[in-house]
Amino acid sequence: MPRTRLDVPSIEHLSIVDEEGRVDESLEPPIPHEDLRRLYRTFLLARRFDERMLRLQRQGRIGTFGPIRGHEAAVLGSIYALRATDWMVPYYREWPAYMWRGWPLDNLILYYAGYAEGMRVPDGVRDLPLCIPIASQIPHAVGLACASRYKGEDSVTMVYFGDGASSHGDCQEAMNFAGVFQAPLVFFCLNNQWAISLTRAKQTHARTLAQKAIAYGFPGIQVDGNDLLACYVATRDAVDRARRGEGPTLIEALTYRLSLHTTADDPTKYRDEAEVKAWEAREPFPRFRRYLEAKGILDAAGEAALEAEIDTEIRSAVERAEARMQATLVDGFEHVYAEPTQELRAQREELLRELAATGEAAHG
Amino acid sequence: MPRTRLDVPSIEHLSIVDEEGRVDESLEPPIPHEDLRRLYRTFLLARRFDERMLRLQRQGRIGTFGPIRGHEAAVLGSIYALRATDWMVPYYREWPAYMWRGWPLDNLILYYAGYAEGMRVPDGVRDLPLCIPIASQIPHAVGLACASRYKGEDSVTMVYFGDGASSHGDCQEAMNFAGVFQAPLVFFCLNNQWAISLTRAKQTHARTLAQKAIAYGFPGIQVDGNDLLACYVATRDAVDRARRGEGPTLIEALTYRLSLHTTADDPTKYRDEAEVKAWEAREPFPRFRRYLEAKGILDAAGEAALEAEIDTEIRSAVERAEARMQATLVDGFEHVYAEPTQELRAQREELLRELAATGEAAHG
Amino acid sequence: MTEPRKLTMVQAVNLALMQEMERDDDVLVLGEDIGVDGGVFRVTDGLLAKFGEQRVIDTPLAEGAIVGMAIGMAIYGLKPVPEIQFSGFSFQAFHQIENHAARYRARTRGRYHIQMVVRMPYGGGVRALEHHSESEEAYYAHTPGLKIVIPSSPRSARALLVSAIRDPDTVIFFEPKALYHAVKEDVPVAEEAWPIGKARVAREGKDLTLIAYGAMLHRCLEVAERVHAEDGAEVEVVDLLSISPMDTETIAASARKTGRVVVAHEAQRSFGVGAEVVARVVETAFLQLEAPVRRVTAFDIVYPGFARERGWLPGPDRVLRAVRETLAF
Amino acid sequence: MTEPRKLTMVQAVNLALMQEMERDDDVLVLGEDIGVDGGVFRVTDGLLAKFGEQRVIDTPLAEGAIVGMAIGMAIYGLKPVPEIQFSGFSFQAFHQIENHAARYRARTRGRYHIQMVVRMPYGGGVRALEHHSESEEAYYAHTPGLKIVIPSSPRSARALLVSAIRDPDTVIFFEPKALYHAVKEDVPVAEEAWPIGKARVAREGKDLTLIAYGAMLHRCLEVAERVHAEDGAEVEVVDLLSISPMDTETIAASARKTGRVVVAHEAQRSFGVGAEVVARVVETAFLQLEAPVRRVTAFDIVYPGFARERGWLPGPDRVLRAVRETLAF
Ligand SMILES: Cc1ncc(C[n+]2csc(CCOP(=O)(O)OP(=O)(O)O)c2C)c(N)n1
Ligand SMILES: Cc1ncc(C[n+]2csc(CCOP(=O)(O)OP(=O)(O)O)c2C)c(N)n1
Ligand SMILES: [Mg+2]
Ligand SMILES: [Mg+2]
Repeated sequence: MPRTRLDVPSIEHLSIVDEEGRVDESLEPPIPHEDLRRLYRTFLLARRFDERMLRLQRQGRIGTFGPIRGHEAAVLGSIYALRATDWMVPYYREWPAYMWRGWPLDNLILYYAGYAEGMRVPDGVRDLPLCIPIASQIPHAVGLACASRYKGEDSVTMVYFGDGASSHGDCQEAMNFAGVFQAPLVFFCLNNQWAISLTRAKQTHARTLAQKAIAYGFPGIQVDGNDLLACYVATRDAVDRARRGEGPTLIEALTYRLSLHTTADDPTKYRDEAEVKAWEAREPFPRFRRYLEAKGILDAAGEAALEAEIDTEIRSAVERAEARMQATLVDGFEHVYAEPTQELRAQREELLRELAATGEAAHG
Repeated sequence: MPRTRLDVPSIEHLSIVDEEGRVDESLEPPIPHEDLRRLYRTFLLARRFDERMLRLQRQGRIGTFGPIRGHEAAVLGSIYALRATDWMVPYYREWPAYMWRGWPLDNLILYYAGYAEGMRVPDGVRDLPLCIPIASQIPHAVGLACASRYKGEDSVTMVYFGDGASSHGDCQEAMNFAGVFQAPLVFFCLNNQWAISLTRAKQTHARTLAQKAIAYGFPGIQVDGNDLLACYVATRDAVDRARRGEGPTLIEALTYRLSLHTTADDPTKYRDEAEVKAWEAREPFPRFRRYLEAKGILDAAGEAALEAEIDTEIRSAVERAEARMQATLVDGFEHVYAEPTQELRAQREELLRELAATGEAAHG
Repeated sequence: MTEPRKLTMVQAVNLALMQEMERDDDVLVLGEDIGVDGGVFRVTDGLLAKFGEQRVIDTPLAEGAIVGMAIGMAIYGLKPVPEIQFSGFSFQAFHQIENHAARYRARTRGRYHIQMVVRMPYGGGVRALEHHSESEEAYYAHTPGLKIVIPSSPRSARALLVSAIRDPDTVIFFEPKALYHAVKEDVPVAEEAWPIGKARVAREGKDLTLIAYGAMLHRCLEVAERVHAEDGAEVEVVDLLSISPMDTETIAASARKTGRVVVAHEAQRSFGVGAEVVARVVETAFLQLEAPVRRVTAFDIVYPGFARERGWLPGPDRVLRAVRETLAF
Repeated sequence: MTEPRKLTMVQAVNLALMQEMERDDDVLVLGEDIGVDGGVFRVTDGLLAKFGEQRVIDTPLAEGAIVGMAIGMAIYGLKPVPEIQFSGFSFQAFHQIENHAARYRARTRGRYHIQMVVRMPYGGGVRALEHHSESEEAYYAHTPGLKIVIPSSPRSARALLVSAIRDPDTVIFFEPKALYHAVKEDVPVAEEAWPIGKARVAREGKDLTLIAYGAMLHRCLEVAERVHAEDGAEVEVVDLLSISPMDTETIAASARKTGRVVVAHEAQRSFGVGAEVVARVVETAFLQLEAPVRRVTAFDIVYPGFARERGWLPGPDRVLRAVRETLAF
């Protein structure tokens, strides 16, 4: 057989709740109402927090940050599939996951106000801090997954990254490692169609990102990333497989970056308002709300109360954060090493002498 | 359609001359006898040269090098599909291609004796020098391919790399770039089953390396890498497609590293002699010779003469190389920059003063 | 059109790219968001419209491949100018630069060379997160085969980038992002190219030599004025412009004249450019030295976040103290 | 079993790995060819048989992922010891080291830290091709948050690797490959750990301080003996052992005593470790200095191939000349 066709795995697309809110009941997962309510609350909190962060940034109270509007369903649907003992490795659009996993909101505000202490991951929470160098967190997830297994845990690791990140060597090397080591790991790609100004189509010539899994010999699946339920089901299946020792999965969630890349960005330079409008129509919030309404979980009165509660929560987080904005550079000498070196102790003295000389209590 | 199956391209395996020398005539390419003769001569030259290099190394006349035994058919079959105006980007097992493209043999000897000048690519030859950092040459090929196209040439670039290299970020990023830019480029992977001590199976969980092309949205094909004709046909097709502006192709040539990784390596530590024996039976030389014999191109008398001729050629290359082994460190100050810097001129003076002081003409 | 114009550094760099691309078809730019978006700092604005997609190439997100592809183009004979969006992400391409760009000429004994300028915004002072505020020049400067250039103003940025693009060797071109919009300066419309490898005496003085580059230069000039006004001492300020090759002659001449040297940079202290300056001063002006050479730098700590950046970056006060102590030594 | 044994550096490093892995289940090794093959230099020989595939992990060919995966393991709480097959390929992982290993403790204010030792053979003198003979320590040393250790003998290699593995911070551990088999030394079987950050006075002397590390140490000791025999001068030889943190106190004390300093390393000169040594000597012993501090190093050229390596590496002759000239200054 001189020309033989070799088998190649197939790639599926999954959606459960469509744009009109119609549910495919054969695929609908049985989520307890209490959890649906908590998911909804976190969704709303994330949405309102994002809006407040934009205002804080415009007022100069925090620095540049990347809004997350539009990514909530993908992040919440996927993180809901994780246990507290599982590891979560984010890039920088996963605040809803941090909120879900119990981070104080003030940490995020503090971080984006330029205070490193905002990224002190709360004790006991198995999350990593935000990661700025694109894709560089992905190999860490392989290490966490293999370490957990080595220690006899049945925990799973999930790593998030964007469509842009999928082009990076760090991502591709990590996927290959995960395949070889059959790591208990879920690769969750937030394909929001843009990497700053570059469209998905120019990021790779592959028709889907999900099919990149074929290069590494494990399953890939594409889901509607604006459909919280589909994101949950795909992740749940992947997590189960990982936990059973059946190796990694790549999930590509199709969603859209409805807002700016970051507050330093001007998308009118590179993308069409019409495209944004079209995706606004598909955005995840109304769809999830409609689903809950149909289930009788939400009512108008409850929602107003929830909005008020969330507003207070955010307001007090801003206050707590601003109260914590006490910078002294001297703190920067801590945590460089477990114990400061001889040289660092000397430099710290230098700084203290300088502060004494200028009469400043601390350097901002 | 909540669960949809997405189309994924298929991957083919190609073989034309099988292990017993049987030819699939429907696929047999029409190669002029003169070319077949030249290919055979280069094959034999490469084989004998490799053997001589091993002896030179054992005698301490050159340093560590990586023998190429077993890779000749894949390299010659593929390079035969290139024009002189096409670019060739090797790693370090492609001497047969250098020989085919007109490199003086003494350059290779010189290089492996520690003389950088051995890698002065002959004028007019569109080859790159050997590349030691695995996979790092692959992005260069994307640049060459795009540069040629930018300058309005219809030349194609071919880049070689190993199975080990396919795991490297440099390789994967470059493939992705090539897909996006639809670069006139052929990725030729010499899958010789080993990367030093790591087997193909542990290099990636994917069943084939060819299917990695799916991740980048261009065609991939697997060929019998011990079948010179199959390697030629797959490459010819890929080169034609590239020249027509239809983008890159990944070719995975299945072959085997019959010898040591390098002369510093001891494969008995990690691989079974039985496996080597099995592959020896499939090795490309007898197969290609049988094919030529069946065509009436080779005869015993001619072969004896050819062996003698090649022996002389190698012998005189060794002589020429050894005559060129005149090292002075002062040469090392050239070609760091186009013009030596102030600092380098000063350091060169320093060296010359030192040489004068010690009475040495030159430093070895 | 022939009059000089007041330009920001962003505009000046843009001018250099425009003019060099007009002048030479082999010059092209590539990188993340440099095309449609015009670069996240707008440095490449307008290039895509003018020169098209073949010469202004928006790439996928992969620094190693950006620089690797540019190296391939340079081997062919083009003159690529890749951009790394922030210098903090340049280590993703460091292996391509050290393994190849720096070595290709030597490796092939001159058959190929890498005429490439890797541009990147660097340095602090813009209230940014980690990886967006650091100074990486010393990592590059240790590498034979590379040239490292850091302008300090719109005019020097334009004139040095022109030279860098025409330079047959690989140049790592660090653009002090704090200066992108901070100052405007007259930049001649007509071609201007400054030699790479030459420092500039930015202010003459006889009492102390203050060596700096990039955004630090301005803090140092401020200090020099203040010392002049308040202490009556004359500080000579040397603007390195080229970190490698370093202009030892200019440094040595000034150090021999003043006998007192302070060197200042934003990067952390240890194993930084300042150490090399100290070594060269000691090697060339030992007998004239009247005080230890002082380094004024960031501390050897991880970037502490922009809330603490003001103290981390060596500001004029810190430079001033070092200058006064060195004058008084 | 309790007697010291004469070991090569390969055996000494192997001993340290064996014992630390026996002692602590959280220690594991990973890298290319370190398992079945036992490492291309046989440093990890026998580990796979003893500790199995979960702790002795042969990885695919990708340095970035090797170090990145190790970082993830360290975040979890393990103590990985990744190997880079040759230091020349460590830049492929440099972004992981600079972006993450060096910063994770500071980034998370101590919640996570990267207890990892990146081992790599480095340096010249083994007749190898490019990327197999260079010295990269200065690139790493400039990075806050990292420690850089370079042993100079079997015993120091063993005792420092033990400390590095137990050190809660990331240590880049450069093994001078020229010494892998060159010398044998008594290595105690019982546990021995030397503190990181301490230099060692390898030979006492009052006339000149000669500072070195790694394979250069032996060339310097040779020179010291020769100067003693031929010139009657006493050269103090300081073996740095730890490049960062650098033991300024030991350097300063010696420099203040002798007033004359020469520093020697295999790496190219400019922006190298030698510059930092000069700067610290000037900062701490200026008033005692009687001669400029000399650097004896490789020239600032691309590795010229091993046929020219002997002249490229600073040999005893070059050190000797610098020492004599500095003594005579
Ligand atoms: C290694 C690296 N290169 C470049 C950047 C600059 N940068 C920040 S975000 C971004 C685009 C990321 O796109 P994607 O992965 O799709 O994530 P998204 O922001 O769209 O969620 C770029 C280029 C970076 N942070 N890291
Ligand atoms: C970046 C890099 N890492 C490690 C090495 C050391 N090394 C040399 S060859 C090799 C294996 C290469 O395997 P493969 O790509 O399959 O090529 P082959 O030698 O089998 O032809 C390794 C790990 C290297 N040269 N470059
Ligand atoms: Mg995106
Ligand atoms: Mg191989």
